[in-house]
Amino acid sequence: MSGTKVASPVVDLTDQISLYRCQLELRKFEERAYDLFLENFVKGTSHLSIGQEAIAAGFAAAMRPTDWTFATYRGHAHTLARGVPMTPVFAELMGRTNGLMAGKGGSMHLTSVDHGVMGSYAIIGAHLPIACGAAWSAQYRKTDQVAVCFFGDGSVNIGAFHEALNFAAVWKLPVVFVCENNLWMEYTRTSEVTAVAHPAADRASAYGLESILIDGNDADAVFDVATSAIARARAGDGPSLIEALTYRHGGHSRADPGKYRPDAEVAEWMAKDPVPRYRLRLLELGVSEDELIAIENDVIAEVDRATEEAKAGGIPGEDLLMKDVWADGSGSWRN
Amino acid sequence: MSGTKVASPVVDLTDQISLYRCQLELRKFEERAYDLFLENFVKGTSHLSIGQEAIAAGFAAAMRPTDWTFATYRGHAHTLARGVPMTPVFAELMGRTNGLMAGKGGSMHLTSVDHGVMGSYAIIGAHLPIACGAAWSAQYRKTDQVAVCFFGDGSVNIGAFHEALNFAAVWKLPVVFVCENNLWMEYTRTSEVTAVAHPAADRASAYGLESILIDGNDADAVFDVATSAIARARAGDGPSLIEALTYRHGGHSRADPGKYRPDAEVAEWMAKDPVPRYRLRLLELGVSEDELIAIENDVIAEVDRATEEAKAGGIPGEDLLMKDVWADGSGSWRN
Amino acid sequence: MAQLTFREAIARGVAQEMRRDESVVFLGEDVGAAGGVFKGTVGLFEEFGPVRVRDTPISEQAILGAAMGAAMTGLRPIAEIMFADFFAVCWDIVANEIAKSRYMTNGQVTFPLVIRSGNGGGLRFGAQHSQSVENWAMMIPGLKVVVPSNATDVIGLMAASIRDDDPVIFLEAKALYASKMDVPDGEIVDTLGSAKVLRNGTDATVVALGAMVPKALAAAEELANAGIECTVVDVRSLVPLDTTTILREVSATGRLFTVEENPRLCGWGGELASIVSEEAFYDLDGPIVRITTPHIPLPAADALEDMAIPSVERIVSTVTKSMNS
Amino acid sequence: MAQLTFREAIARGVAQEMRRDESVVFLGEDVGAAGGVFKGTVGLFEEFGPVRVRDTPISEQAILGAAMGAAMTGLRPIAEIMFADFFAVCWDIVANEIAKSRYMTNGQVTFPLVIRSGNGGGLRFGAQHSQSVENWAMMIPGLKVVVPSNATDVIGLMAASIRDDDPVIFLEAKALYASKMDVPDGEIVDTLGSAKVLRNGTDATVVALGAMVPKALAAAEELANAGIECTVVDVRSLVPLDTTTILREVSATGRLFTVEENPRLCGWGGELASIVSEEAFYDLDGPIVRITTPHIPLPAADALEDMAIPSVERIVSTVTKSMNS
Ligand SMILES: Cc1ncc(C[n+]2csc(CCOP(=O)(O)OP(=O)(O)O)c2C)c(N)n1
Ligand SMILES: Cc1ncc(C[n+]2csc(CCOP(=O)(O)OP(=O)(O)O)c2C)c(N)n1
Ligand SMILES: [Mg+2]
Ligand SMILES: [Mg+2]
Repeated sequence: MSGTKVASPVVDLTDQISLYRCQLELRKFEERAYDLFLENFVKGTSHLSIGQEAIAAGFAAAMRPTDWTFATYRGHAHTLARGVPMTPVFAELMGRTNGLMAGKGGSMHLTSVDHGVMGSYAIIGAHLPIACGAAWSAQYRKTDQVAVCFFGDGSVNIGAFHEALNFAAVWKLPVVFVCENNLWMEYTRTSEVTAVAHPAADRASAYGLESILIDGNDADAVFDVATSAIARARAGDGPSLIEALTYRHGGHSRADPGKYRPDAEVAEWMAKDPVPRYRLRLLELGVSEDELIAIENDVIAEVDRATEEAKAGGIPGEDLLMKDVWADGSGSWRN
Repeated sequence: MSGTKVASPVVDLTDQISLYRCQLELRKFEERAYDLFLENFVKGTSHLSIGQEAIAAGFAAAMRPTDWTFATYRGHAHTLARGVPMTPVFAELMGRTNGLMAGKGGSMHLTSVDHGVMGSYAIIGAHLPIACGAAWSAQYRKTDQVAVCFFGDGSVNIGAFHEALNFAAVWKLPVVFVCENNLWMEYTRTSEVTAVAHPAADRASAYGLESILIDGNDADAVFDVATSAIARARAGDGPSLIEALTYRHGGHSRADPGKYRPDAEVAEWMAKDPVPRYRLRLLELGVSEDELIAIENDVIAEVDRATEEAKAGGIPGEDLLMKDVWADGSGSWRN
Repeated sequence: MAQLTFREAIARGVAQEMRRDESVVFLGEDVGAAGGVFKGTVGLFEEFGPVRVRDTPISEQAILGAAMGAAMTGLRPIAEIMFADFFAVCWDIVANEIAKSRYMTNGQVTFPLVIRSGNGGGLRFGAQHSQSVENWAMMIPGLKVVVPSNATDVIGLMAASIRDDDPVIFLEAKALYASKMDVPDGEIVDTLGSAKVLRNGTDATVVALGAMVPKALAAAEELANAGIECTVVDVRSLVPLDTTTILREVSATGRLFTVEENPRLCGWGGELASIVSEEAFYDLDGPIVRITTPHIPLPAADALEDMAIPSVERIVSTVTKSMNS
Repeated sequence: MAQLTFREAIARGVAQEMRRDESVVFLGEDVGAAGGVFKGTVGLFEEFGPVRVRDTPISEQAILGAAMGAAMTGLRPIAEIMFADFFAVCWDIVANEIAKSRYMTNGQVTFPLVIRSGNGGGLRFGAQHSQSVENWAMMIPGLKVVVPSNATDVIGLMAASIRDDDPVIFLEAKALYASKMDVPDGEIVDTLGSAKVLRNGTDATVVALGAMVPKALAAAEELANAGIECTVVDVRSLVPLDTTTILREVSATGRLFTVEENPRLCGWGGELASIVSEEAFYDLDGPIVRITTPHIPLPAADALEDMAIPSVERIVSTVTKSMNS
């Protein structure tokens, strides 16, 4: 991957084991979400992050609990990585009362303010300016909080991206923009509709920012760049724009088999799968196979338990339907 | 002006005399428009191009009659430079039936399809994508037409700019984007809210385009760059983005005295006034003072005549009010 | 006759016109080889090639700006906005530019273009992918607004929209994409601004649009069993609006019910109510009643979404209650 | 008591709340040292400084995105959108994000923010700088919509909007900016969702909003001279809507006329017509009549604009004709 920064791991082994566990949780969660979709438990749409887990895990590890995540519709991983339990996320996908938002938001809008997950946004580009606003609030209130905002490579051609980047740079806001470049939009290759080779990195200079391109399938490399960008933001030195190269193993959403992608490309990227790759690294660093298997069993048990808990949730009723349109809790526009 | 390309005039003297006359017409028209505003003949708003005439004149001279102009609310100069007579433009400002659009559009929306002036647009950024559409049509119909799209330095921070530039580059459209950098938005200095020093030139690379920065107060330099960018577009080599440095002598609109600008800055730019500067050049090239005076008198007479003709126009009535909402000429939404 | 889904009808309508007229071109996200996210453009890329059927970046302002600029210079573009909710990111081009430029220029420019989009709920996509935005467009002078309710109408109204010299917002109910019907062979061209009376009754007139039309018809059947005979009118186009048919049918029964998928406030039903209560006031025998989605963002959960959008049961119970009170 | 213009009232209302609450911040284009293009923010920059009153790039999506993100994390931002027409370039942030996020998150986030904007015509600015967009906002669930008609209401409703925990679209009629009135000294805080009865009559109820309110009052005077006594109601906020007052006043006179600056289709008057014709049907003595701008883009020429927007004369003649037929 020419031009890619090489990771200089600053993490210690305990952190690395956590990073592995986190990536594995995201992977196993998503695999189960896919099964649940096929079993018709998940009714709407859902966009999985299988293959892209290193980015969510690496960033979450570098963030403080008080920092903020802004995600897209492809937001399960980012939500879970911040510590949101699996049960309410599964339940949200299934539209149950024990869902993270009681079923009102669905897969594309996962939000858990308690965990700093300030929302998942389903309109391309919209959350970049919104992340600026949170960062502005931190700057104004001097709280040292940082907003981290994730989006895809295809999202870099929409107006809101441009406005947010310029705005953040001019106001020197504590926000980190992370472009997860998985090469594809829905069914169209991003390079076919983008004027530069690296949708984000090749545009950083247009906002006076450094061009940063990393291997997004290496959780250590992600952690590394996340740590420095977040530190920079916290120090008052303004925003960063990071492009992390990665790949989604499956289709864009739901049951899309992703057949439009050349087999060789898929194979190339399957070989770079962040989860087995990280597992291998841990083995090389001396972690035992047994310890890893124990983690793996633990995660699978967690996914099983959460699935059952989620399925046990209730079906939302009329009370929820009209609730919380307004801050007084009501849904009424008239007296 | 460091980084600015120096003009290598390719024009001959006859063309240069035309360029002078054009600039002078724009200048005298705008001065009269201002007077008419103060006399309450112009009721709405108007945005003058005094100080920026070299850009409109230089581009218009480089365009074929079949090429298209897309302008902003600051569009009088671009409209006239394409050969639209003064009378209907004055009359439009005054809201008369002999106005270019019978008073329905006003100063900010001057359009003359017969002259390739495809509209003046009053929402920042909107006309950049629209110009792409015209260019697409030329490309599809293989008509060799080129769209030239003018906008201000402050307009470079809006989303539509970004979308249009990427789109034009990817589709290799025959469109030339011209940023008239007059340093100011309405009452705010553009550099205070823009992440790069040169709002357009420093962003060209984000669309895979060459960075082009010119002296916008030198009609020959403008003509030169216009000629090459238009040729490039016509040859099928895609869009260009040009930043032309200039200055508006007056305020942003209407009676704004522009007091927010430092005296020294205004003085510096008054010394670079494109009209006397070009006059001096012609004298140096051997054109006689008498010839220039003759042109000047002629232009003033033209402005006087047009003013009177415009004032003689009628007041639009109910028939016009309900006309041409729809292509059948009607204004009815029901049967 | 061939059985066709609503989604297949879109491609057929578009293809019919693209064959006839070289100036018809198509652009949007994933509309080419992929055949559209809702499979509404399957086959177009193969038949008409990449010059006439073009994939775009995710840049809705550029998509619609391109359509506008092309329309004013001799083409007849069809642009796809994948989900109607995304009109919000390009509303300026629609509402301020496309809709107004003909009028502002005193008729110098014309905009023969169609913007088609997947509209409305029922697919559990949540609040940002399920809106019914027909009223956003109806509200803006200069836009025509077409909302078909079945496959045959899709073809005929699509053809009419493409041939129309004004900009048409063509909204396809996502909930109907999979619906099927027998469609006549050969060219189909319909007329904009013509509502259709789908059922005749004597007691009340139920006016519906898009995905609400089959529900209104089903409700009318149930109501008939209970002794309430309803006329059902499919509006089909909000602009131009066939007030003649609507006023005639409401006057005939003396009662108006509207069935609207949109959230309540400022829906087209309100507009109808105002037209009827001004122009047919003395023919009314009872209140005008609107059946709408409540004025809330649309929830994602299936149970909640089903409660929100007007259902056959809600239509039946609302009409029954109002007719018996 | 001090004489204040409508535009001065804006700055006074904002300053009153900024003094009281550190979390109130202000952003927009040219709002700082320049005091706003309409001079609605004069003095704020001087009093509160550049950290609380911030100039922005011409990036309306960034402006409102910033307001939204700030509101959900502890601030109470006020954002200016210079002309209400520009809502079209940032409508996604308003309609899809700000309006829906509270509901979608089941109440996890709250948006105490105000977006103020110069609305409507009368200044000969043409079709892209003169629109009345109150109905764009009314149509979207999750937005409150406030439209004051005089300086005192500006202050009180601005204060109420800033203190409100929901997003408020605060629309200032540009045609009223120069209007003056005596305004009480000291703090003024009003209530959202309360219409005001400005005049009592027995024959008809005229409901108006924003710049149409003074016209409705003037028309009512003329009508009284001709023997038609009108109640005049100033709606003041479209959401929440004071249906209690409106239904009561319409029922009392038996007639409803609305005076709307918006182009006809889907205006708030249609919504009122539907509410009244459902809930007060049996109290109505005659047709509901809407007086609106025709459904056209607004022309620039003074003569044309004056014909388009409802005038005192048009209100008088419409009411007279309808009452006498
Ligand atoms: C404004 C807007 N346009 C289009 C879409 C439809 N859409 C959803 S995801 C997507 C592709 C996004 O690709 P990318 O940004 O690369 O993210 P990825 O899905 O690969 O994570 C598109 C076009 C949308 N949600 N919003
Ligand atoms: C979307 C939008 N936002 C704001 C405005 C108001 N406005 C009109 S002109 C202007 C300044 C534009 O500055 P610049 O692009 O430098 O052009 P100039 O006026 O200097 O020619 C602004 C903010 C607008 N017309 N449209
Ligand atoms: Mg992608
Ligand atoms: Mg400028």
